Amino acid sequence: MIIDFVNYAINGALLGLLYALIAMGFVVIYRASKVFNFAQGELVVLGGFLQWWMVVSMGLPMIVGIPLAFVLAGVVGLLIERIFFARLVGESVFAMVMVTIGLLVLLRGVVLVAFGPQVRPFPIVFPLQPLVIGELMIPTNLLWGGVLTVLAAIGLSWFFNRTRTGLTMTAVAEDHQVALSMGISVKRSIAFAWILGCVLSTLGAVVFLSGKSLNFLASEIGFAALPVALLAGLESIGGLLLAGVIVGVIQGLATAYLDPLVGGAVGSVLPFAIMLLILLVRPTGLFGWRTIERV
Amino acid sequence: MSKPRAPGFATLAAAAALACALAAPGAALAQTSYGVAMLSDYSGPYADVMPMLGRGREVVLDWWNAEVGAKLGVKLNHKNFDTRYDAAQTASLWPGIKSEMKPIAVLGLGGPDVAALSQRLPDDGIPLFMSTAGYGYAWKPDSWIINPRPTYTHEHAGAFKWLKSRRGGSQPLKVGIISSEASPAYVDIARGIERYAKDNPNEIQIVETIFTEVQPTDLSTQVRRLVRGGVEAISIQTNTAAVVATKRALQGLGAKVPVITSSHNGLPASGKAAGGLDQMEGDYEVYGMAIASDEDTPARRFYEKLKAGYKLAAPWNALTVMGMSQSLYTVRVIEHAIKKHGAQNLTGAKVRETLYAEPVTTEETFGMLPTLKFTKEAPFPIEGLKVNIATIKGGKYVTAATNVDTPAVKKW
Amino acid sequence: MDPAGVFAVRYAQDRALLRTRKQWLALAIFLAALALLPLVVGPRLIAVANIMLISAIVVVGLQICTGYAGQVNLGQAAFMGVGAYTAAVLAEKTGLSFLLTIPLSGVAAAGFGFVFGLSAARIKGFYLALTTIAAQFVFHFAVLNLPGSWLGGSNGATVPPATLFGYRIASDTSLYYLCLICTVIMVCGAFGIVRSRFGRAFVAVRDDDVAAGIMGINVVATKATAFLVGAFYAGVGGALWAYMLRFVAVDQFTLFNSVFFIAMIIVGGMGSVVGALIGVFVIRAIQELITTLGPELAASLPFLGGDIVFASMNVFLGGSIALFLIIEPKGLMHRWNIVKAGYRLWPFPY
Amino acid sequence: MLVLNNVEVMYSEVILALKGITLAVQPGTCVAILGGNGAGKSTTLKAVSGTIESEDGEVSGGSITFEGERIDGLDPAEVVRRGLVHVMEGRRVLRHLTAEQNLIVGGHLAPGAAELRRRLDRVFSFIPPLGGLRERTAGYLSGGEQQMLVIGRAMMAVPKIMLIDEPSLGLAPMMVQDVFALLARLKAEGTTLLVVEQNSRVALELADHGYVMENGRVVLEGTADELRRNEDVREFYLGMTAEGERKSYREVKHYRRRKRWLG
Repeated sequence: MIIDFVNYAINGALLGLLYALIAMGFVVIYRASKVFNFAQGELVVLGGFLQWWMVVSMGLPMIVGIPLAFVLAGVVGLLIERIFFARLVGESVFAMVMVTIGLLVLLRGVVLVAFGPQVRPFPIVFPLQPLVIGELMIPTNLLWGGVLTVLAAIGLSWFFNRTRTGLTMTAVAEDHQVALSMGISVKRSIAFAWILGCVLSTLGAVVFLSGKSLNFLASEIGFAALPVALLAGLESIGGLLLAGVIVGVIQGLATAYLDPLVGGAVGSVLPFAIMLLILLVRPTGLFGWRTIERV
Repeated sequence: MSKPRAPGFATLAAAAALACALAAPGAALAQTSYGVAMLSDYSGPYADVMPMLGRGREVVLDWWNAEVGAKLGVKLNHKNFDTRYDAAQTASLWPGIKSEMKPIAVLGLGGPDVAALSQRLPDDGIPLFMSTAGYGYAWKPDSWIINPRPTYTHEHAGAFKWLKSRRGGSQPLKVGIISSEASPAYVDIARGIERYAKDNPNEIQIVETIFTEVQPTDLSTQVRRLVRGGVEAISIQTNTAAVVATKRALQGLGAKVPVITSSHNGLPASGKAAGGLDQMEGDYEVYGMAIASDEDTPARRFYEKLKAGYKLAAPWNALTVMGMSQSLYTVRVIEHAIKKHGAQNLTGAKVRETLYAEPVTTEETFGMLPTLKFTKEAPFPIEGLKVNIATIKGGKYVTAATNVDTPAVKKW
Repeated sequence: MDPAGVFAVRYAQDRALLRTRKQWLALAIFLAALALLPLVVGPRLIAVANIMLISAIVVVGLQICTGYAGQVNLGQAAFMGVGAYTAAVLAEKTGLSFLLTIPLSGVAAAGFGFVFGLSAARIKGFYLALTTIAAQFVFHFAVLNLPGSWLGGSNGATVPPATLFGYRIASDTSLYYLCLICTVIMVCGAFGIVRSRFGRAFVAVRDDDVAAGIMGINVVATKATAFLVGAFYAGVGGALWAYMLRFVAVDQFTLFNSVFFIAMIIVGGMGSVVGALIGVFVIRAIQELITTLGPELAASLPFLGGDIVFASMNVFLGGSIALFLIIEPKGLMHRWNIVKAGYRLWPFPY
Repeated sequence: MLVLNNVEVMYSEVILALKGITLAVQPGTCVAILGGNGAGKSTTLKAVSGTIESEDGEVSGGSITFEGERIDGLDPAEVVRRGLVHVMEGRRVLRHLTAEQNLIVGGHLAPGAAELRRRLDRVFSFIPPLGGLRERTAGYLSGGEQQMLVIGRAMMAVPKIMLIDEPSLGLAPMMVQDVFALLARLKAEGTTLLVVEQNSRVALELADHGYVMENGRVVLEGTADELRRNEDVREFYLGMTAEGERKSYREVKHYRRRKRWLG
């Protein structure tokens, strides 16, 4: 049925936008420090648990608890920078990336100790009732998520390309020394990037988990969002939207039409296959910065 | 310049330190005491259920030592080994477990234990007693891995049959499956049900098998496809996250289709994750063990007894029942072996032989398990298989049916 | 740095790994100690040693690919899986001897790794590193969805024990010797590779691939070779793994395992074969200590509850990896070299 | 006034790169530091701007004062705030940003958006070629354009003194003329300049005063005229004999070898 096809495509696109939102966390940190954060999925889980803690465990009303969780997430970002990255200024990017791998193991443990391995209910932030337009049925959390993603992308694009603070962050990523010579505080920039990354992950957790359940395994979304980040190119925030939609639609259609044929989860590997193919054609993604080599 | 000489000493020194640390435990065994090793996962993916399951296991062993073993002159020493649900960890622990405890039985937890030990147990002569249902891949004759429950496929086939008879009519029951490729075990369960549907077209018809992630984002389109296809039940044997996501999709669609879960993602656990037991109204959980509902049953009374007399701290739920029943049928088999071969010189092989020689009756397990008649054809009893079904009625967790026959399922 | 009074008078001497008689003696003692280990320690430690030896092969391969050639590789566990499945299928279906299946498994994994390495022709930097994650997903999907008769699908594959002249290599001690011999061969090979033309090309490409290209090094071929070599090691490790467990399933080779392999080279030190061995030893030892001490701790500190104790172990492990990076970013090997140099020079500062 | 008094710089706590440099820059003038590769010219600038920290170096002796206050050991950001901006060697534009974005980064400390806009307009009117390049990606500009851009970027901070490292490096002779013409106008406008240059001829045309460095020390100083007239400088930095002829390469090399000894 053609209407189904449209529905799968729309829902796929919205799912892709959720991936784009998660991937935005990667991009923000990358754009400000050239560090690819492998622990992004764990940050999503942490953001989710902070909200669970505030709203379900502490019993705060959502209107208070969720903003509070965002503040806490920002504090976590700051702590990560202070504890790990502040000491690594001047070390190679490679070392910093390796730290994020250590962080992945560490954060998983922290979540287990602080919140336990139990499956927890996540607050119902968006109405459970899907939006029904004729035959089309659109999940509300993804719809709102899509809107939030687009808004966040516009906001961050503007921030990075137009505002002084955003541009100085880019300057830090490009060249620590030049940034220093112009009086930019490298540490503050990187701290801000991590705070932003943590807050975005928490936002991603709201959309991802609203009304569902949560435990540490939810971190897998970090890797699911990876093809979107790479497809867009690691620097492009606007590009994430398009890449998200491409990946999401293909995944949505594959899950609907290919999975039953094959009898397996084609939808989950296809994004990686597309990513590989596109990277072979355009090595820095669709919108990533081409490397300008200086010899 | 790297010089291999250097780490040599470092390695040796550290190895010595490690050796000291590892050699500490393991007191001399009394003549009439035997070891029962328990493989646990306190820091891996099942860390959330382990405290309940683990307490259930331990307390039953304590109870047996005090009330049964004392009379027989046998004490069963038990000890937990944390495998992190990781085959590599189990493999590295195993030789130490063997030499340290000289176990006559091992209580296993899941797939990685099976993977790491299935080829070794026959050589070592130690049976591995599981608490989970069986898998297609472990369905081999002459096994040293024992399941007290049939395969997950058997259990759900029993539920399908029961649902069909309640519905009446001769049309096959339309079933949807939600599974995941995250673990091969999940895939195995789905393949088993598909095979059963193929062999029994009059019993069930599978509308679709949906593969999703361990933490699904949104299942509304997939579930709508199932609902449109006219499903009468949705079988989910992966995890609670999938159950919650499916329930949300069903609620969004306003569709009332019962979800059938298993012991590890059952109604109380899924209800808790969904924000309340009432969320699971009309859904089912199915397995071949006692249901941990509020009704007064022999199993419940046994639990209360252990709670009062043996400091059983775990709550009355399916996971505690899983741990308790696992220990119970294991100690009963050992008990039979002692009665048959005497308290001295008991071995794992003798325990295993007794398992096939003498059934463990449901009375012996306080109704926690049905009467188990093992044969060498399969790692689980293939005759007289019964399952119990629980549901949520008026927001309350109640038993819907007990001793439901499971149909014959062909090996897949 | 050499001890005082030792000078290289020939080129061969300067290139030699072991320069003094003492060093030869120490190595011989070390190898002899390894060979006699099963006579001294209990079976538990032998099993731990087996896993360490297998990890050592896999991680030395990763060290060549990541530490020497600078190609971050998050697919090492998948490459190991390819090796394990190859060994399983060859041993079960063709009955080939392990003497053949182990190298063939390495070759199969190397082929799989080479495919990902080839994408270096176009993809650079992090993009290349991240495509190796795709290897993990492709492997997982392929095993589960290829016809079950090929690789066993969700059933996994059983492996007959390795046999040599009718002797079953199934006990932990016999497996230990198999693993030990393979590890010694592979580690010697690694020293050979990193000191060869290839090794120098790896380092050049790692440090500056543009400059390396200008110097006439075929950068793409070098990167692809690095993946090929790394994956070959993983494949050999995987084959040994298959012979040890005698049952392989797709969930034994996860992305998280790959992360841990990287953690091992981080802790040991990047760009050093011995560092890789130290990293394997330290991390595996910590893991085993945790597993051993965990139940004891939980028993002696009941107020904490078992779940807290065990979960804290993850924090401890992750924290120590992160700490290593902050305090000792060059790895344990670096610290050792400093200590060693200090010892030789003592009491002079330099 | 910027004063360096007997400054020593140590890298990685072992390599002594500056062995006691003393120099002064009067407000409104241009001072040139001349010398060969590895003489310590760039290190001197980095020590002043504080960026030496990021290369694991430190000012290990002496003092640097600006307008009477110590600035050695200060955070680079604080140094910029006090009105010293460092234009690094090698035209380090932010390659992936546009020319205008590069300028905005340079003016990030401007109080308020209006002030930033005003500064932008000033740069565009001061360096007209940049006006046409606003939206161009900086990495793809020509060498001369990039050099203009980094000078413009430094102007965005409205510095009292600009430290410029090798502005002529790798530029075509025509472009060198343009860049130095721009610096001359900057100086005329009142910005103090401290220029490090290997191209002594152009540098001394612009400078009022000059220092010659060798091996981490100042070996010669004087007004630009004095230096231009100095035999040694003519021979070895301007490459001419007293008669105004070029010396042969061999002779220069010979002298260099002799000169090392002096340092």
